[in-house]
Amino acid sequence: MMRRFSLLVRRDLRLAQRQGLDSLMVVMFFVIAVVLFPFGVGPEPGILARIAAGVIWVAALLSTMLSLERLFLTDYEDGSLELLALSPVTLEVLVLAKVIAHWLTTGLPLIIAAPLLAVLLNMDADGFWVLIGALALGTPTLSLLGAVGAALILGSRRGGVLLSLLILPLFIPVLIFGVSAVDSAIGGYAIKAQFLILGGLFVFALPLCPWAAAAGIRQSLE
Amino acid sequence: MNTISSFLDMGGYAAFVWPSFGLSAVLLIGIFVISVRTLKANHATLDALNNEAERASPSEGPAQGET
Amino acid sequence: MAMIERFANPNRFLTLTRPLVPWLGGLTLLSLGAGLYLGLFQAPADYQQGESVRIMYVHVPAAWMAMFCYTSMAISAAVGLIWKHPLADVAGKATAPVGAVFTFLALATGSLWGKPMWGTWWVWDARLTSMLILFFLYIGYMALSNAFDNPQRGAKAAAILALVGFINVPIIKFSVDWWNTLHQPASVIRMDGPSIHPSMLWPLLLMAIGYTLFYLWVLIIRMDADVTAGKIRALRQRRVHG
Amino acid sequence: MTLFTGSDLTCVRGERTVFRGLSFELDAGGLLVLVGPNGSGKSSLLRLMAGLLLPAHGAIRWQDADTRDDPETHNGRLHYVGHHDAIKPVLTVTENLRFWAEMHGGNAGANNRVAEALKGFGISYLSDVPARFLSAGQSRRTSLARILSSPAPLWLLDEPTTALDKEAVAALESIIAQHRAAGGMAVISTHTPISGDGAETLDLTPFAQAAHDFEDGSAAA
Repeated sequence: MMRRFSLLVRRDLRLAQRQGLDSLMVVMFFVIAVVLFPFGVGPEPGILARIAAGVIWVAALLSTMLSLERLFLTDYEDGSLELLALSPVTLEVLVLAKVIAHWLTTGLPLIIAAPLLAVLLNMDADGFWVLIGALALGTPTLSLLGAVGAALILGSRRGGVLLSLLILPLFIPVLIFGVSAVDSAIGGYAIKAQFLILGGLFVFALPLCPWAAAAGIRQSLE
Repeated sequence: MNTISSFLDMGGYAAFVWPSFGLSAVLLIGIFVISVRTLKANHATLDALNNEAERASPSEGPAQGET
Repeated sequence: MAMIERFANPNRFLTLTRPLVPWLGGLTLLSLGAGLYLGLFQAPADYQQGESVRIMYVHVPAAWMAMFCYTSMAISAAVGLIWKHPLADVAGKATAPVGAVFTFLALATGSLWGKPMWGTWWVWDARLTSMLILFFLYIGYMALSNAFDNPQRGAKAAAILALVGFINVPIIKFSVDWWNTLHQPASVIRMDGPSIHPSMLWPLLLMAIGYTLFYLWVLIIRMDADVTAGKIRALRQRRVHG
Repeated sequence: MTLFTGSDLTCVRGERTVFRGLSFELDAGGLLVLVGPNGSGKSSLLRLMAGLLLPAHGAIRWQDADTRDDPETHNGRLHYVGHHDAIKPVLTVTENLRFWAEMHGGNAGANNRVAEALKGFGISYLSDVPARFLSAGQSRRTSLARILSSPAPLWLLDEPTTALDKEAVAALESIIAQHRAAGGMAVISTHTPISGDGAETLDLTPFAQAAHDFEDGSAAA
């Protein structure tokens, strides 16, 4: 079981690496989305520092959303998804493998790029590590929830936009606690509660999303 | 609340109370009317299709109309 | 689940529920009429909010129905997915627009009610914000169920979304409440007044009952229309395949 | 006790009843060829056998165990070749095949099983070529080579001969013959005749017609 799990993760990583563009595109979108804000809100450091955590989190959310549509779509179109559903391993495990591969190609690069953008937005220094920690705990949940949306839109007429409409409401709890973790760290308050809740959201999404995504995939193959 | 005009005035909040009730009425009646209209339209099309199927091949399948 | 069930079952459901429709209609109008009469004429004004408290009689029932419809969508989704009951998906798809209308009404009347108190049309109050997110969940459900050529495929996909969404509603509610207390604006007058005066309770209950009956009334009509549309598609498809 | 049976199957896809009351039996070494006009449900029946699609009525059994009870084990017993070739253009032919060989049959001896499979379909020379350069026929052979890349008693092939030249069809026929001789079994839906001694043919037309008659009756009710 684990061997086939890592087999699929390795294949997806090799595909992403061969295609190359994916994670680079996502990080570029993330950077551009954040850099736009000073032009909109004005360069005044005080304002930027105040909204830095929120801007970075919202941009991370949208960047994750960008790459989710193709999570199952390429496999669905070339027939691999059918064969994955027919492999001697439960589909839920394979969905989890796809989510981890997705997180490694999008979530991780975002976490690496985030502190750089925090500097651009003049975020207070002691918010950096908390930002990385919160993103590290939040982005897997985003990938898990996004996988459900990606599975549900297979075979639909309007994929991309529909996916964001379905999934964004479910992202809101992660956004709220992710930003509040960073803000209260900057404000010097305790951040244990936020991290516990972010962890809780992740543990909650871990079993629910592969089940729902697998059910969605099975329906798309009917 | 004896005179009509003071009732309609709603203690100065007329501009909020009546639009709320009005909007509720409009939307609820609206969705009801739309639903009934689609129901009637679907039944009409089904009857038309059934009659057409009957005329086209009266021998095929039992001939009975839509209730 | 026997094959015959796929077609006969909806017909059995329709023959059972069709005669109900006029009764349901009558009861709805009766309870709404009584509720409106009591709410507008008999019930006292609120000493703080004055007459504007009467908006409560359309706002609170709409908010209840918004949640009630989403719950019934989640239940019919579960029944449809677990027992593969064909009518469950029909019920879910028929409920969604009605639920969306109730949610929109709750938002609109909430903002109309809030304007005189807070001076702005929209306040990021915890309940209104949760209602707004619920509205997006409805729109997502309806968009997904219509995004497929095959309506049944859409209904099934939307059912999974309704289930996942329903499980997330308490989490969203909890996080929005937390978020709201974090950024607590100075004074927020409670939406439904300091305490419900008994004479205010009756119209509220009657309106809530009226709204629920209205939902059931429109639900049966919409399900009947959807089953008939299914038959039309089947007839047309059979013509294609000869 | 026949190995692989389907009893009184009814298949519904979307809102259309594709066929009703269909039964089949297949034993070790057997070959079942599905024939019938387009839309009579050949592909649907193959997907039912594979477990991608669940029957609205009736059941498919492997040694009287319903295949729905333990889908993973059933998946381990079969290879399904559908209309799509399931090949990643960025990966080479060997990488594509080794992935499916390991996914289906585990790592043990995957490399030489893949080499055997390529030889079987005469495309060893393509082994290191990225799949995006393959022609339709070559991708089809690569996709078919997957069934040799790891052992499975039941082969479900949906129109395997599309885009294959005569020589490839001959290769496929001999491979199926060897598979049957070794106790394997195959179900093939095809329009071009496939030779195989002792092959049974299942014509789906009557079952598709039964579905229409049923739909006439109930739709008008």
